Amino acid sequence: MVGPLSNIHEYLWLILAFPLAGVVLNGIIALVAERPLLLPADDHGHDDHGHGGHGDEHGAHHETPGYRKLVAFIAPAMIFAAFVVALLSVIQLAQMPAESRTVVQTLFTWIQSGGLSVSVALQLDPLSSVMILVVTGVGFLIHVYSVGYMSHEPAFARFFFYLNLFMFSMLTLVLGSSYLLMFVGWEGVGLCSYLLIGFWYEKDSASTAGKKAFVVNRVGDFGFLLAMFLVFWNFGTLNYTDVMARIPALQHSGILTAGLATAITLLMFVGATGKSAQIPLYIWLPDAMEGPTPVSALIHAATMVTAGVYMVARSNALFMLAPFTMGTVAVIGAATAIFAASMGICQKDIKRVLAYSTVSQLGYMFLACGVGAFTAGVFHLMTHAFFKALLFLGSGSVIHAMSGEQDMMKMGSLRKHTPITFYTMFIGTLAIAGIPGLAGFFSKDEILWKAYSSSHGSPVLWAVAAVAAGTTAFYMFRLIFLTFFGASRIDKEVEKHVHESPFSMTIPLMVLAVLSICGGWIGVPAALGGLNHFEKWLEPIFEGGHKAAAVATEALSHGATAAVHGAAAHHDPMEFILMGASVAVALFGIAIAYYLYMVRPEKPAKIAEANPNLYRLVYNKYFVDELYEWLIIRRIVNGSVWLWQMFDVQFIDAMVNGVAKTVRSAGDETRKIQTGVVGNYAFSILLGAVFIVGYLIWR
Amino acid sequence: MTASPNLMSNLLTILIFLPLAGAFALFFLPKENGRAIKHFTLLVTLVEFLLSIPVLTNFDGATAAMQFTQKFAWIPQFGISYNVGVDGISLWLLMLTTFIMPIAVLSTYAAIEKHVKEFMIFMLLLEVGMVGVFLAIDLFLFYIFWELVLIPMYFLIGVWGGERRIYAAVKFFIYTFLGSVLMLVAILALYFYNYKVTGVYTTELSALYNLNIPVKMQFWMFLAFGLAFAFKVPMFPFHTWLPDAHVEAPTAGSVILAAVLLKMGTYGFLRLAMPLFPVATFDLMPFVTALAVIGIIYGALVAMVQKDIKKLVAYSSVSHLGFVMLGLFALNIEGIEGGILQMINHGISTGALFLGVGIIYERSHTRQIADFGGIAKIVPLFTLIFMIVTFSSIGLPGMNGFVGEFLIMLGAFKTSQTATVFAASGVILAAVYMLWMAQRVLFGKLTNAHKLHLTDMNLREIAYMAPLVLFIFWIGIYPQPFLRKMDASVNAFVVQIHAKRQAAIAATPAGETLLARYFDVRK
Amino acid sequence: MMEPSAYLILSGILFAIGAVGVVARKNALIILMSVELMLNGVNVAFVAVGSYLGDPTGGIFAFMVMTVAAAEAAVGLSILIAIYRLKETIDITELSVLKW
Amino acid sequence: MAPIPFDSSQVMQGISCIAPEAILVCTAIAVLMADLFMPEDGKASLPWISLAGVLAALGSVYALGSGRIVGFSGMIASDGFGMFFSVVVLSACALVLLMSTGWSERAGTQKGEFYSLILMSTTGMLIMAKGTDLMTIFLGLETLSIPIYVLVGFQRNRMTAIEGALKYFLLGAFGAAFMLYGMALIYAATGTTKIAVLVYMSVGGGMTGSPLFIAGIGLLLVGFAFKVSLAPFHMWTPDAYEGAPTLITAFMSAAVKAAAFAAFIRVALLLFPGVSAAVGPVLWVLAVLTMTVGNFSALGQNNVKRILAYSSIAHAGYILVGLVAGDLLGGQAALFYLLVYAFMNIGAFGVLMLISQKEDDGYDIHNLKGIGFKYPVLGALLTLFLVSLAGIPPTGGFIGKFYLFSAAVKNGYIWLAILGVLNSAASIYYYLRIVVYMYFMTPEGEVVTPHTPPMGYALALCACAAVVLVLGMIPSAVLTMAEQSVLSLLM
Repeated sequence: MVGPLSNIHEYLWLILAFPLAGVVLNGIIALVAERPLLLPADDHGHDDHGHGGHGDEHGAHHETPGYRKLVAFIAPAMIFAAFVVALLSVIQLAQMPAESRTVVQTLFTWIQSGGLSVSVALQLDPLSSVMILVVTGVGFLIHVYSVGYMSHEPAFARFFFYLNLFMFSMLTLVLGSSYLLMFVGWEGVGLCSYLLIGFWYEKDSASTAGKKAFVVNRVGDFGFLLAMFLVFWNFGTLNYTDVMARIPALQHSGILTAGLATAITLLMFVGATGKSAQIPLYIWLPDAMEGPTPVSALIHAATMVTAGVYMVARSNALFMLAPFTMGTVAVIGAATAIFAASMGICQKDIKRVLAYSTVSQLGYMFLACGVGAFTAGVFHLMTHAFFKALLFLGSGSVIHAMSGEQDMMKMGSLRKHTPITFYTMFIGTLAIAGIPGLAGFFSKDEILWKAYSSSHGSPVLWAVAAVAAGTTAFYMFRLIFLTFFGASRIDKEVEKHVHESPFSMTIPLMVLAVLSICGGWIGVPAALGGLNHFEKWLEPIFEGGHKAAAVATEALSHGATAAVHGAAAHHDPMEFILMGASVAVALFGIAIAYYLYMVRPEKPAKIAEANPNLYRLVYNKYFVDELYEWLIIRRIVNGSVWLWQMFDVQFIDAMVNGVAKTVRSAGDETRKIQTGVVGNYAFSILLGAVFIVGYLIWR
Repeated sequence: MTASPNLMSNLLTILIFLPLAGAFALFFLPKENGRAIKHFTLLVTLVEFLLSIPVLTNFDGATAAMQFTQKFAWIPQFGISYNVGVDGISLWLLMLTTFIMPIAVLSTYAAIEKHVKEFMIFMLLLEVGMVGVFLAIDLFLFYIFWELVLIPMYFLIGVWGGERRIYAAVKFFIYTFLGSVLMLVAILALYFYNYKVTGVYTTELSALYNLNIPVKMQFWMFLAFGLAFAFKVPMFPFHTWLPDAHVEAPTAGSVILAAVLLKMGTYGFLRLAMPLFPVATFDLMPFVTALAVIGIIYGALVAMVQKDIKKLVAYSSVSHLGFVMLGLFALNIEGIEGGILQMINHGISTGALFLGVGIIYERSHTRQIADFGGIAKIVPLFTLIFMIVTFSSIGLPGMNGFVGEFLIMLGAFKTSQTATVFAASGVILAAVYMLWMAQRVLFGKLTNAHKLHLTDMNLREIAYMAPLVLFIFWIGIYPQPFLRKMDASVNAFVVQIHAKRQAAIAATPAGETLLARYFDVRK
Repeated sequence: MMEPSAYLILSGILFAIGAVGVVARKNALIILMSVELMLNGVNVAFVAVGSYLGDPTGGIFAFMVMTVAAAEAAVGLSILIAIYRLKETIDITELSVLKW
Repeated sequence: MAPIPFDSSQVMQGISCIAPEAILVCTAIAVLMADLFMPEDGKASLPWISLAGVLAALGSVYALGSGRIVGFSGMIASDGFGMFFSVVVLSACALVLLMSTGWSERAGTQKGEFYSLILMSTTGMLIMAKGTDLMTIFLGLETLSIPIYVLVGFQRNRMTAIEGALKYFLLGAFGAAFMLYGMALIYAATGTTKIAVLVYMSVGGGMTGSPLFIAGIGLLLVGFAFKVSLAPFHMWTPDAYEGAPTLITAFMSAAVKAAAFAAFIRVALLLFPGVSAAVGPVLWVLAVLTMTVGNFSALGQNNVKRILAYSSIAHAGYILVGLVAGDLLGGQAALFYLLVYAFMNIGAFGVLMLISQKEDDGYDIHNLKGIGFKYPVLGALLTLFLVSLAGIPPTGGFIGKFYLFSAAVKNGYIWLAILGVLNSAASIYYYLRIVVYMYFMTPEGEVVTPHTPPMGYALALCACAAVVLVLGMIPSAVLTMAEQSVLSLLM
């Protein structure tokens, strides 16, 4: 499209510019063409004068209006263009020598004040290149899908306006060359998430979920902000390259201690828990399913929620210096993985199952990062983007077929009606369950192995992760069985309309299915005879961290050179054993699912009846939302009312008004001295005179 | 800009007195023709804005010196002169004032029906005072303008306000007047101290800056000045006049109150209290910072539980102004530039919020959050703009609020990490109260449609919201022009105040505590 | 020449009696007379000191005071008459419409 | 026995020294005569005749200039100080006369003796302001007071007027007796009543050992305090002010107060330094007490006239702050303030006179409802005067207060200044309250229809407004004048 460009990296900005153009164009269309049509019939079009006439409902005809076609073209096209530029850029990056694979394009100075100078600059390096490819690639597919999925939506242009805005923000997040820019994208995707979750704003649950997502994310951002302040005042910069470059010197001078690194990274991780829905801030993600399904696929599965992982990977050099943080990250990751997986077991809403699954998978990624296997984390991020997007889109297709029904208890036997959806989703399920050969297997297995073998890892972490993997396999197959197999529990009325989705929806499904199969092949571990291109590609990024950690260790235990790469170098037979074990666990999970939902479909209800309390606990997500509500939100709101009433109204204002009243009533009392009787006046004068003269003489 | 040098040297004076001339001319317009009066006032404020643009374009950001200065002896017996000038600190506040005025006037077109002429006269008089405060570089002149602002605002609230307008107006007036008279005493004390030291009677700020005031005296003077400014800002716990005044004031009044009047307080700190009494500034910094942080959190918490939109926005102002104070008292470049920028940002965002509230209030005659709900359906354009403003107020990156808040917290973090940690939690709360309000007003089911009589924004409303939205993004995306103009002044300010403090430390006996320094406490 | 102390004491006593009269009495006419008594006390002091010092000022001042007192009495009595005409009393406790 | 020397130039000097007073007395007699012979419909010209006399007197004041001319063996002197107060008093008188053109007919004061009494009282004020001997001051005081007693009760069919007159009269005589006794004691202690000699004797604390002298000073102070209405000697003020015809209230609050202060300042600046250790605290307490009592009492008042009466008490307290400071700056501040005060207070009363329909109830604050917008010029004027009284820029009242408090601060009376400004903050409440009624409230029934002022009246109001504004914005010239005046006194 752009011809033989000598240096595509000068055009990096286009990756942002295309989605931005989409934002502007769709925004204008939404505002100019679409807005008047959406107004309630009785007063649209005449907003300037306040009273439209009656009748005259010219917005009611059913042909696709021209502007919708335009939007349907612009939005995906822009993302595709960005994808192409991204792809070309990455190709050129790959052609450069490994150690110089960092390209920074500075656009303009953004904020400069005192010692702070932050430019709007884009940084393309192996890590961000993975991210932009995933974001634009999966993003494009989801855009295409959305065109079909949202075809009945009145606010069509507005939807794509938000969606493009999301792409822009997400790309800013991953392409920005400094923490501040990452934060910009970070908050930007938060905004889009808010807007898209609350897209159907007339639904109270939707707008509440949107708000919840934003606010919970803000709690995380609080940590991110403080982390940035610490970074700035210690490193004097917020640029990644500068921060990384200054680590050795600062380590040397004793400024960058383990304590400082722990503080910075822990705060960053607080941010990550918010954005990537980890314990304790995961609560927003299941609710986020109120948004349209493509949004769930794009934002709440494939891209945005992985930003936390990206951030940790980006800051690996700092994390490596903070063993405590690493431990925390790993434990939180593992705990989230198992905890969320367990919550996925009982959910009836198809999207909620996937949401908990996402939380759980994100936990894996953090587990990987926490044990120092950043490559594995990023690898799983990528494969997860493929198969989770696929699963979500598939569920969207199911919902589409079911005319909006999301309850799996009212599905069943859909396999016959929606074959493409079924097969693609089945592939996705196999991938997430960790069936060998598919993308999920490689990445998940890598994580499991590192959780066991890494110097930060432990068998406990492995065990937890493995159980979670089994659980995952169980609930995913439960989903498949409930949805596509067995007897139909579909509402009769709905059943008449069940149909396979249009091509605009199924083609992305198929592409993603292919990716879910092959996506993992670029990272086949050496143990399985693979070349692990993926790890080599990312090596320059994570080198710094290992080096820094080495220096830190050296500082601690004088001269003990820790062979950091050592672990990965030789093939441990253990790796194969564990691999087999995890596959076995997955198969075990599938088997249980098969038994419970195919062989003895009446059994699950009985189990639930037998353990009512346990069931209620799990079904209600351990009452965590209620706990937060009761423990924090109620307290804060009631406390605020109390503060306001007690302090503002009853204390300060009472004091202010009290002083005013006192002064005034004192005045009224003073006036009362003025009795109106001359004798009293004269007495006052006499008294005054006596006092004055008396004072003067007997002073 | 090719303006004659003569115009340039008189420019600030023209800026101060043009609205006065406008008010005077208004006096002779027939009161029946409200439209013409509104047009005329709009014209005056627009011309004022246009005239302020050369100040901006010809302003030299490379020097900390006062520019466009003009000085006449005024009361020579007292060494008082009419002395005006603009530097990097006051430049943007001047611009904010001239910028917000036409917008405020435009917002009154439908809202103000009675006593239009008087309303506009007071608006213009208000502008005289506000512009004067920011341009005065003579202490006495500053005080004159400072007080001058009170009366028009008092009338705006008292005559055109809501139900409890009289209470609010009187509270506003007496609250702020009480603060400023104490400042007057301190001004006098400073004035005579200067005379005692230098033998010259003068109220010129540049001369007073050079004084080395004994620390004990600095302490009390800082308290007196600071109290006046803290009332105005308003800092916790002196904020209770603000919600009342905001709720009762007419939209234009609220806009100006929030956008400009409150800034007079923070500006006062920056222009007077801090450079005049640097040692006290440093010594009292922990207290001011603590109050600022309490203000941030308290304002946010209380805003969260308000039922009246305007009151909510008013309390959010308490919170935002807490940020500004936090930035200023970081006493480093990042914090102070952030503080100044945040003054502008708050002016724009909160001004726009009040305008937004005004727009729906004009139609529905209610401000109760509970009366609304789901109006996004019928007023999509309003919703869009209101959401932009809301997010600007929340401090979303890419919009103006973020740049200010970030710099403030960055600066404050250097000075006090604890304070910043608490302040940062205000960022969370901001999202809570603003989004909760937005949700309850804009989103959800449209329940009350026929009672609200809402229609979407008209052209006039778009016309005055659009510039605000423009600046929301401009400052958010490219704040460089704004920051660069203040660099030299803020730099000089920081250098000077630190130097004075160093000198004071050098002169302090070792181990002297604050108590021993300011109160006669032995051991 | 005699020491003026005794006269001064006398004048003080006269003045004090007058002052107490003003404060204590309710009849406006008697109050007026008490004031005259005070003025006469003053006159005693002036005349005594003047004659002790051989200085005419004291005497002259006393004359002035007498003149003024006469004028005051004239005005005062006419006010009293006007009051009496309206209200038929000159009891000051009843003349207290204006207060507070 | 040597022949009594007759120096005609001395006599001429004496006469020229009292030229303004002489002109006023002649005018007063002329007015009385004119009233006697003039047909009833020609009575409208009486104020103009009086005014001509006042203007002529003003002219002669200018002709005399600020040079020091001593007359009658040092009994009276025309100096810069006297000139300043002559201007203040005569201006106030002129304003009152101008306002009487639109007022007398409906108030029933369209009589020769009314104007004549005003002129005579003014004469007394001039004498008081220029007196350099305790005797002259006393004479001036009485010449001033006796016509005022009559004027207060001029509307003798109105109970409040006559009651006010009685109270003022009885207490006035009572207060004068204290002052006189003080003079007698000073005379007893020093053997003189000449201020210049007294200064000579008391300077540097020479007389602090004499209890007679100290007691005398104390009683003198009581006398002045009564006349300028300092608490606790102020109690007559609200009643007399409320009862008096409003025009006379305005006259009293401006001119009488100025004249009394003139003598007070002269005595205070010259005599008090010698006994400052003793008198200083007394003045301090009086100032604070007066400000506070005046302001607090006004807060809950509903009668506007009475509000202004209490306000007038409070203002006496502010002016006393200048005397507490007791130096050149304090003196000139007091002078400046009296000048401004005369104009703003007469202006305020002038507007109120137009609005109120009758005495007593006519001044209820509720009558002001809705005036502001219905009658914008009147509203604006009253607001301006109130703002000035409250001491808010850009009015003369602000400059005056600034000046006064700066004198206090300069001399180290920080707490006095703080109490003063706090008081002025409290006073805002009742001044604003009037504004609240005018602008913020809508009347239950019709808005009161104010009288239309004739030209002269309008002119007077405009003059007041102009002076208040000009003194607020370019006070420099008048400040210099005040400074020169006090300097001429201290030289």
